[in-house]
Amino acid sequence: MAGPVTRHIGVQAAPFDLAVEVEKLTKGRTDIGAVVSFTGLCRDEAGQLSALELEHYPGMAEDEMARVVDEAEQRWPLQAVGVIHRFGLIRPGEVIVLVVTASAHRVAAFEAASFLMDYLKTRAPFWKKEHLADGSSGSWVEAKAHDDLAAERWSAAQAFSKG
Amino acid sequence: MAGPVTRHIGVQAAPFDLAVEVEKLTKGRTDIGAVVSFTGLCRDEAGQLSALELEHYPGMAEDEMARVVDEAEQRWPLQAVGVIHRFGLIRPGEVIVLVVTASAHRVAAFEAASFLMDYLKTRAPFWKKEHLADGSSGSWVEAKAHDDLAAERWSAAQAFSKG
Amino acid sequence: MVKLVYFAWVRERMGMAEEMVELPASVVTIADLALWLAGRDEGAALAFANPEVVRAAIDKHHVSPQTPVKGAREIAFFPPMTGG
Amino acid sequence: MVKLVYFAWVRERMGMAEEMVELPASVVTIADLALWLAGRDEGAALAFANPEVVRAAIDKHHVSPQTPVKGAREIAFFPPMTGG
Repeated sequence: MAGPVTRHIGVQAAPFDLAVEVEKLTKGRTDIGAVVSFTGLCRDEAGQLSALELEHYPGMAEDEMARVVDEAEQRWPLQAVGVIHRFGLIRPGEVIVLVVTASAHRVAAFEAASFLMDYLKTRAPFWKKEHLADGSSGSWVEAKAHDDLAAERWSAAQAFSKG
Repeated sequence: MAGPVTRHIGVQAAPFDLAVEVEKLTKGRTDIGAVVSFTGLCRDEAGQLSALELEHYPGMAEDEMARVVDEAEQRWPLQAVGVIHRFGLIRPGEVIVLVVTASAHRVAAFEAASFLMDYLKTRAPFWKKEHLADGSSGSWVEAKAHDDLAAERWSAAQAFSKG
Repeated sequence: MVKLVYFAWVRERMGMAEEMVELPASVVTIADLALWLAGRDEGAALAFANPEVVRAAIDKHHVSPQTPVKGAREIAFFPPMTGG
Repeated sequence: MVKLVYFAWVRERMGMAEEMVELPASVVTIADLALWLAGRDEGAALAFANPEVVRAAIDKHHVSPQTPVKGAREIAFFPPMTGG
């Protein structure tokens, strides 16, 4: 690999721009072959949802995201990694989270991006509360068992590869 | 799913802009939860490469890309799909190929994007010739066995799921 | 004194975002602390009604219920995370 | 008459991008056609030196060597693809 991995980790209320974030990580480089991005957006749940309110644990959110990125860098030959997670009130159609991975080869970029999202979902201290279109404050979004399973498959993969 | 899948397939000499292409597929929608993009770029191979020349089979390239997208749409609940492949002379750091997938959920978006890239590599009629930094015309890039294997795992997955 | 911080519905049920407490000697682990907090009032009892659901962090690192609290400066309790 | 088109190193070795040919009755499949072309000249012999490496398409659909050529309007020969 040519030098250290470029990384950007952000926890912010403001929206982000996909193109700007990808540019930050890849501009001027000629050794990157593959860039994968994942953007998570707020859905309106067939019109029922007016917004999501994202609460986070300041300090731990950044730390935990850095630890997840560390782990991805250890597992895959990455050249650049960006992770941004928003907090505050987010409307349907707006972005919530962004993961960008860059590598010489596509499989590393795809796997690392998928891993980062699975781990962010289960380890980064963020919580979603629903605000409903009828003006009422809905409930806290419940964690999904399939998200835990998605994260666990990476542990199984590691155990297997070490086996 | 809310109506037909938005799709954009392009075979072009001109570069493309990631943000513009994602915007085309997702603008004004509030039912999309996940967007995955894959961008393939020309690497300089540690300074040895001055450009890649991409030859394609006009007509068949578009048709085959459409068939690959059809297959992805049958396998995953996608809301939007974009695939653009460039031809002609492409310099290190420039984009070659773009895949964008949008879905309500992240796993479908990730898997479909990965599938599309594996299939484009082995089925879309494009060929890369190297132009070397020393001014000589290098050789045609050889197909990689691991690309065939990457594409074949999706057939195995299908056979398995059909039981 | 240790700082306790609460998030999401744990915060709502506790009725506060944070507090400073002096832990009794009987509280050795995170599980002990959750049990002790649950005994304080109705809101806390509700927050820890299913203690196995509530997650914890010590000094901004995830920990298990069996982790000792000794030496902690900040202990957080929160529901399973739903970001991403 | 059928149109034959060549790409990448198959095109370079054939010395042309396309041609119109009248196929003899002995040419039934894609494999027969490759063998027939290989016998024409040195460049073609080189292009089809390892016939199992050369891929083919009939009317812009991938086909196997065993596919009959009857009814084809356009037959393409090319190396394994390296796009993406």
